[in-house]
Amino acid sequence: MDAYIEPLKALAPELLLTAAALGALVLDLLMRGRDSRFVGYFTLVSLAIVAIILMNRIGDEPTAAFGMVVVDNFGTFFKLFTVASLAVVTIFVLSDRNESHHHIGEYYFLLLGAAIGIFFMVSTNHLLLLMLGLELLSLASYALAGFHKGERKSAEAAMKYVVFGGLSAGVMLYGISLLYGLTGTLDLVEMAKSTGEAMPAGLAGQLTTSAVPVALAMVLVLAGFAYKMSVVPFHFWTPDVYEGAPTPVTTFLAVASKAAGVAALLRFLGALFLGPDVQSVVAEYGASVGQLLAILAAVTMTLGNLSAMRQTSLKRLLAYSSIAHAGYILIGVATMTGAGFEAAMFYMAAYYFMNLGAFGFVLYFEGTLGSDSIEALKGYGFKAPLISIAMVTFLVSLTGLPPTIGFYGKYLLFKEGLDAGMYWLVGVAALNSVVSLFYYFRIAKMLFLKEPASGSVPRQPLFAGLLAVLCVLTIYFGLLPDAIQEFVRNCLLI
Amino acid sequence: MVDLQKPFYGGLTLFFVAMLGWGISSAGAPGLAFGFSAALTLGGSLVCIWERSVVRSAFSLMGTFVGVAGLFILLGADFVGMAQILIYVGGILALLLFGVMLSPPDMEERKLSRVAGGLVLMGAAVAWVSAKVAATVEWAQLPKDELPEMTTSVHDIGVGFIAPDKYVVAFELAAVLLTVALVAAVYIARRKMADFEPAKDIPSKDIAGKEAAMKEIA
Amino acid sequence: MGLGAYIAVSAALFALGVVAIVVRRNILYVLFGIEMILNAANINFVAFNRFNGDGLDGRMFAIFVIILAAAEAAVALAIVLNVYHLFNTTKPAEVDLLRE
Amino acid sequence: MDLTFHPESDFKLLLAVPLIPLCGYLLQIFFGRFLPRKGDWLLTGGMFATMCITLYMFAKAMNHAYSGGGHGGHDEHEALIGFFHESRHTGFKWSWLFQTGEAPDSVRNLTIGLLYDGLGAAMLAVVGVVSFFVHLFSMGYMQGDRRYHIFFANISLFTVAMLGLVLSDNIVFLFIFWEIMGLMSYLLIGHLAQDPTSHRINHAARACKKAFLTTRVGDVCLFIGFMMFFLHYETFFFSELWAQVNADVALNGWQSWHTTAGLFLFGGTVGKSAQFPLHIWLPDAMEGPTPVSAMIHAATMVAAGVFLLGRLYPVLSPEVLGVVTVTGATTAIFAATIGMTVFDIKGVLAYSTISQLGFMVAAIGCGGVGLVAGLWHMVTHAFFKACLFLSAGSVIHGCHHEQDMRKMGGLRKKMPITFACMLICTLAISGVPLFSGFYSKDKIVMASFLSLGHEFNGPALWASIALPAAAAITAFYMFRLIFMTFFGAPRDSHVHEHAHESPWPMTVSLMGLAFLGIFGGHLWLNGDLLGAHGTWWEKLVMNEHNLADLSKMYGGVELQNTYGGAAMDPHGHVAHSAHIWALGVSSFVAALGIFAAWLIYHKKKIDPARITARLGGLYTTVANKYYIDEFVEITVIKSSVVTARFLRWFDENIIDGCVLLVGRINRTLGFIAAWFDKTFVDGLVNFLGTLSNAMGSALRLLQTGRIQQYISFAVAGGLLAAAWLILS
Amino acid sequence: MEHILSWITFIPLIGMTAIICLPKQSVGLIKRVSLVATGIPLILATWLYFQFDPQSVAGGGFAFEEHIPWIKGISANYSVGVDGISLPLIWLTCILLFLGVPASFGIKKSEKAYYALLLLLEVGILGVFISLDYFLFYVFWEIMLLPMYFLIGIWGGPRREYAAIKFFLYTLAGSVLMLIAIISLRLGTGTFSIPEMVNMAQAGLVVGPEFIGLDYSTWVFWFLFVGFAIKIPVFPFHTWLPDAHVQAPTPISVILAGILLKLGGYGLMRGCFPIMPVAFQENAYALGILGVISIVYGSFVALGQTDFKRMVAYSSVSHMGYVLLGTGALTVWGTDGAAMQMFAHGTSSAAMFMVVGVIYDRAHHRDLNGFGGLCQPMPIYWGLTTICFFAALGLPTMSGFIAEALTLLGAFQAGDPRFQVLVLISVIGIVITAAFLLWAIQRVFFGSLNEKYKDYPDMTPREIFCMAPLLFLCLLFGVFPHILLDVMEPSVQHLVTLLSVGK
Repeated sequence: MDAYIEPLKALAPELLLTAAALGALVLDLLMRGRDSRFVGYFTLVSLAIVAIILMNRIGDEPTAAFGMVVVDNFGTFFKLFTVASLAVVTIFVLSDRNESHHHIGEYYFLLLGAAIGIFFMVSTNHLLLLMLGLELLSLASYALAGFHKGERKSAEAAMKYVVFGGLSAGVMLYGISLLYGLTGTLDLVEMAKSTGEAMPAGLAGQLTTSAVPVALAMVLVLAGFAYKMSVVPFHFWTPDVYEGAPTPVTTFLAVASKAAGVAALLRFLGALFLGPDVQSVVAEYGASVGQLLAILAAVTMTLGNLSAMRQTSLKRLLAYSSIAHAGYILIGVATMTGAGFEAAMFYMAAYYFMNLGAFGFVLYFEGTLGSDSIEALKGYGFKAPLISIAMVTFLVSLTGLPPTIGFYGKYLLFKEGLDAGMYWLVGVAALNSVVSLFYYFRIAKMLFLKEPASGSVPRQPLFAGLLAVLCVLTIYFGLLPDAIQEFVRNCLLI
Repeated sequence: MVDLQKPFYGGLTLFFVAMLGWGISSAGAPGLAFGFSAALTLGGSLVCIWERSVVRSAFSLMGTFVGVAGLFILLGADFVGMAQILIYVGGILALLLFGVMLSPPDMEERKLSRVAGGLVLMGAAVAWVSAKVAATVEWAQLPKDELPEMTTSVHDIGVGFIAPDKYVVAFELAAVLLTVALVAAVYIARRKMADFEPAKDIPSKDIAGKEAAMKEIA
Repeated sequence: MGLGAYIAVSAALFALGVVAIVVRRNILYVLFGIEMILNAANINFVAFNRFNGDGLDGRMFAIFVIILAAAEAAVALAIVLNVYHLFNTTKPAEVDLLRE
Repeated sequence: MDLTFHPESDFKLLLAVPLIPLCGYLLQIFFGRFLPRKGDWLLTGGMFATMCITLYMFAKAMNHAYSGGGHGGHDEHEALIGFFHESRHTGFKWSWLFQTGEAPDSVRNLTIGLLYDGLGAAMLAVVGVVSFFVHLFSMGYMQGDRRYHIFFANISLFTVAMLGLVLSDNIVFLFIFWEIMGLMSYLLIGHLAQDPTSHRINHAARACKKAFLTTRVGDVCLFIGFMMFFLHYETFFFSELWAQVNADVALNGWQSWHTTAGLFLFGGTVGKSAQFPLHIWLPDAMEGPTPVSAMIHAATMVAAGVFLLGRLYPVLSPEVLGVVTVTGATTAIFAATIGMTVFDIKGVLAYSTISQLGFMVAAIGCGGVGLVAGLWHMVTHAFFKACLFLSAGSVIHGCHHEQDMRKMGGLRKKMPITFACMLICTLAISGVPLFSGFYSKDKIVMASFLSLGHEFNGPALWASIALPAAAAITAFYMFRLIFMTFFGAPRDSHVHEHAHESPWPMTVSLMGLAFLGIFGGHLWLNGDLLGAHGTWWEKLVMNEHNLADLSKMYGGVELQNTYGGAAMDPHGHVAHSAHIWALGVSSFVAALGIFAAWLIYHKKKIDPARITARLGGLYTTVANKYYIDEFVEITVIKSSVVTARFLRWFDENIIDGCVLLVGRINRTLGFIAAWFDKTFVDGLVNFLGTLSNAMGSALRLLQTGRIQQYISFAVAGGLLAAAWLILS
Repeated sequence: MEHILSWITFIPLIGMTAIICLPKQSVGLIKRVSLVATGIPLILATWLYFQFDPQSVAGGGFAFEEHIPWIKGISANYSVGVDGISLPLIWLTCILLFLGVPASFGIKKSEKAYYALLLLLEVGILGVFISLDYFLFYVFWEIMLLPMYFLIGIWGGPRREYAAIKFFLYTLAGSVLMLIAIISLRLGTGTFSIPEMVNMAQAGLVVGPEFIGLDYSTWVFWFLFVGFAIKIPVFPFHTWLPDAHVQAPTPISVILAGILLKLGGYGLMRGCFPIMPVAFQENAYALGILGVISIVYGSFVALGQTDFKRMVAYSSVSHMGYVLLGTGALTVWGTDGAAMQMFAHGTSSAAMFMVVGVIYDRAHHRDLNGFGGLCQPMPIYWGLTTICFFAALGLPTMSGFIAEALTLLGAFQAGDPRFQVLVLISVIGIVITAAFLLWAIQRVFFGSLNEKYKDYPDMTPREIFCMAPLLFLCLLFGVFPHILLDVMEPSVQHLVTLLSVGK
């Protein structure tokens, strides 16, 4: 039985999460009607334990478990990322004034379930497990998006998400099947290794004869990742779902789910094209995939920013902003270099702080004013100065201005983009930064430049404190990004 | 409007016959079986797309699933084929039909131009890609003579599911996935008044009213 | 029959799935289309597995896909039911509160 | 009294010359209003001290000239000039731009030094004397002014600048003081623009601006001019500049850039000395209080332009001098004609000033003896014109700020001292022999004849015609002024009845200046009535550098005879005949002018209205100052303003609107015009609005809210991506 | 006094923190804290100014240097130091910010936030001037954007939002270009240290790839140039300036005109020209042309204005053109003039905006044609305004004259004789500048008094206190220019040597 028990240690976090998910469900049943908050605290504690386990793992040599699971620092990074965002999302749920707290057990259960999906997604080189993890994440997300099942917007969001997600999953599966047919394996490392001399033909062999079928498979698979990351043209669901879903879920989708997409993409591309013994023809092909990604990046950020400009709903605006940020992240991916991936990962980390903060602000403000329209923000800065200042910091960071972590992230992306010779792409990104200023600062303008309407804002000191902490971290890591960068570098072993 | 029902089914029959003929002519009896399954698969889908009635579409989709199952069996994957029939035909389709029952029949939602346009466009795209691919593609396949015998693999599959170095994790993950799906589906589908906004707050399709109500509350 | 025939069928099914999703104006057809695509992928998996000779990978994958499809169908249907309940329609085109 | 020079110690005295009024100014501006009598005694007293020093120093200069004296050759002249012009190395020296490191020794540094040569000595004395009298006069004239203390402060600072200008040993400092004078002129002309009781408050406001701007045009020319010289010779010091130009010219001859640069330098004179066509500011400058007109716009500041020509004479090429002559002569005749038509008492004097400045400039353009004559006229003119202005001021003061001559008349009895002084100075300006103006003017006419006589040339011909004519007209309109103001029956009984003689500070000043108006000219003569051979004034103002290239203008012939050099007029025939002709012509024209005035305005034999009517359009043209103001208004001011308005429009619309081109491209796509105007006007931000509208509309088409359309787009996009990857 | 530069820079930050901690109601205390937090840096900067030995940096190098490793991941360091070009500007910054505090006493809206942002702004500005590391430079550069945005946007005039976002957008557009250039410099040289980059540039080692068909040095040069030129602002990047100025509250206009514009010029001298000397030489004439266009164009547009503040704003465009002209000439005099112009304009334009502020506080409009005869009720105001305007129009004995004269002389001497033509054109600007300033004086102060304005009080002691020191500095450096020039000269000379590499 050791063959089963021993590798389970490697899966401890996943197991713990599963237990926590079920625990939340059961706990809610037990506590029903009494204190729904307790489930939240339970979730937080579980997440903390998982986080501690994961922390202890950093720096370990990569190990494999059960043939498919790979426990490495790259995965650990994104697991930590997921846990950390989930913790914040949990606090959001706890502080969400729009949440009726009925069925809160299911809420946490689905969130934790999605996290399990992410955990598997980011710690495997096997396409099956990747697919399963992705689907688990998706299924949980669909339900979460529609969690306020009595609200039409929420229901509509869930419907759109599930339709789009189902199609994307199908398309991706079809792509995976083609890849399988072309290389005879489902393991990415195997796929990259296969030389083409022996049977099955292998990636290198396929590319030597014709790149067309590979291209087809590649596009179909990438479409799946692109959908998770909301990259144009697979982004259409994003604004509608973000707007319709409960705000903590939106946060989860915008941060953790997107990060999972990035992680899977990085894993996929890294294993296929940047592995240690990749054939030169494959590496060359990787560069042209990079070109495709660069085009997608440019289109994505441009479209995201331009669309964001006219939004009246803050959530929708942030949805487009998150599309634009997917474009920025793709710069790092498109370089197809280790350093580029590092930059993308760093940007993810930056994105964590600023987007959690921004969505937290949305939640706060939605909860106090009952609307997420930008117009309603008028003069809010004078009523709730602390979180408004924090929000401005997040906006500054989203725009990519010093001294925030968003700037440093963008700096790294630009640098790697330039280093890889993608001048036009960096140029487009730079222009986009300027454009993005326009709508980000429309929010700042509403907050501080408009006269406040009368009335006061109820206080949520703890929640505001959380936002303040995020704000401080945004600046702190903006000025001293070394810690995170070191961390990212250690986690990315390409 | 011209009734295209007859020409469509006529064409479909021709397609069926052609597939069978092609099967027989290229590989004899197994070919016939293949031709039948393939024709069932594609024909089912075509009818599904074509038919106005959701119920009919759903049932024709069953043809597709059965055809696919037949293909699986032809490929020696009888377990998969069985699973296909059980799960799809028994489970998924039942679910879908459950949904179909709930939705009122709407005969006007199909537009011929859209169907034809979609078919033509997708057909063109597939044709183009096929033309690109067919000439050059080299699937990872063994030479004909080296192909292993088709064996029943239920045991192998069972071992594959639980062997520590094979699919055990995926298997467990699938279990989690199903649990999550179950909980999700149940949660969403379960109706309880407490979860819904009071009816008066949502005059049907009147968002403005709803927003006004929200403003009032605020 | 050779591998090519199966792949041709799979490709055609894939295309039909996409067409089903795009051209019909009922949410259920979208779900039908998705199932078609998943089935197309499955044909590929099994066929490739058959013709590349060793291992179970393709077939196992196919089984998991079937499971996935089931789970997805369940969740999707639940959501569709919910939408139907709230909007009194199954036409996605009429469910467009969330838009520009 | 020790009248020998000690450069090492005397520079302190010279430094005190501008510093005394400067200290006075500082005290006055901060504490003036708290002092008894608002501090006028402080500044006047200071000026008295200054005047004493300048006179003492002038005495030293005279002594120096005399002791170097007699007719002589080259050697004495070396001793005569530039007592301190080597001050960069001896005496007073102060590094201005840089003081530490290596920079102070580089050519880029500027040091402050004093240049005190003959010309400077004379000018300094003139400025000192006139300034003192004007201060004194102002104590009476400005009594009761709202901003009395400020007026004194300003006029005092002006004096500082003028004194500084005279003492500057390099052109940059000359320029600096030159500009400060411009500022003070601005403030003083605008003095009444700040007085709510003045009925010409708006005129004064316009006039001061006009004065400053017009002269500033000349100033920048001057700046460019000396920049060009610096570019070639890398020095701003007059002494070095003279020497280097002379050496350069001796070696390479005059080059075209010398002419260009010289013309730019002359531009400074044109502006400051109100030469045609930049003279337009001076008549308007009469909006300033009369003492200001007397000092700044008659005696000192406008003379600074002439002084500048004197300073820079060695660097001016023959072509430049030709232009100088023509400009000067034109100005002289042109302003004189206008002077005949003006009825404002100060206006007559203003045009007369312009005209007289034209005489000086034209004379300097003739070169050689003309230079001597022009500078001499500058000195004599300073005295008599200051006196004339002050007298006019006295009249105006006596008539309660009535300036129109047509309302005066018969004031002779009421204001005898004023009348006497004014008459003396009018005789002087008219060039009546034995009065100071005669000597200088005679020499100017002589210089032009001399120049023409040697060899026929255009500028000299024009000068020879225009200058005597102008002299005649001068005599005419000056006596017209006298007759209209002091003789005849009172035309306006109200004015006449209230007219009174001015208080003592004013009359004392008048008398002092009138005295100089008579004898100022004699003082320079050195007993040689005709001044045929090297008067000491010549020695005073002519230094080796001025003498270095005598052949560049024919006026140099005269001096050539004196000082040797190439023989252009070996026997002195030309010079002799020029002397005789000049004497005759100038006496004659003066008499002619006075006679005509007497005939028309005193005896009333001819009705001026009839002449006016007969002249018709010509008269109108002249009376309207040849429409120069209107011309400038249209060509320069209007066009500037129109340009400015256009550029403003351009800036707000085009530049701002087109920072990003796409905004315009959108425009052509055709949206509603009004909406687009807004886009166009508001530029960038609205451009983004436009862009987001345009793009947003396009993107809106995508984000329909309909999931199936999303999928269609996604499929299409996916196909595109696949196609790209396949095809690439 | 170790770390004196850091102290100068970060004391305002301490002040800001203190203000944030104070309650909103204790306005008096907030003001006092602001005074102290700007006053101490001023004292230190003054001490520093007179402590600084210009000869110590004669051959390059910097004084009061500090080097602390900062972000190891990209080897960016906290390196700061001053030379003769930055030190006067630091001093100027401290002076203007210190005067900006009492000038802001009239502001009655959210004082706490206002003074906190003001102090943050000072940190950003000072940081830019002391940075020797390009990354640090950029961080400070951007830090100052945000406070400025809010200072204009919250406390500005009626169209403040438009102005604020316009300011922000323009500047950000410039800074992203700059960022791209900085990154490619980092990639090309492997360092962020500006002195090292300069040294490498001397050896011709700053090389990199082409972009949009331009060779490396050219495109990097232009990217940097545009980034800084927007700040200067140079025609045609200037249109943010009038709007920002007009809408900004008086003390902010003062700081904007007085210092922020200098950052552009300073950036060019520190971070653009010496790093790309060859591209600089190739494009020097183009820079000169831009400078002259700014001079002439700015003055003409100013002449066409009827809004007092807009006029002053355009005069800034005109005056800052000299910086470009002088530097482009590549002569020591010209560069001296440019450096001096930055200081001179910093004092004179700041004073001019205070002039506008004084009258705006009373009349609540700025229409030049709506005034008249104001010298009667407000003689002190008229006197100070006159000094100020004459300082601006380059009257001798004012620092502006020295700067402009040196610039023009330097440009006239330039090795490229085409510069002489530029100088000849630029003097049109001088005349027009005089014209619009005098015209403004005439319209505002002279003529008959509008009855409405009869009872206007003259300048208050506080207003005089804010303006008089600036005018005093104008005069001081106009009469004793060596106080400033001696400090600048060795560094300027070194800069010119750097720029003339290969010539």
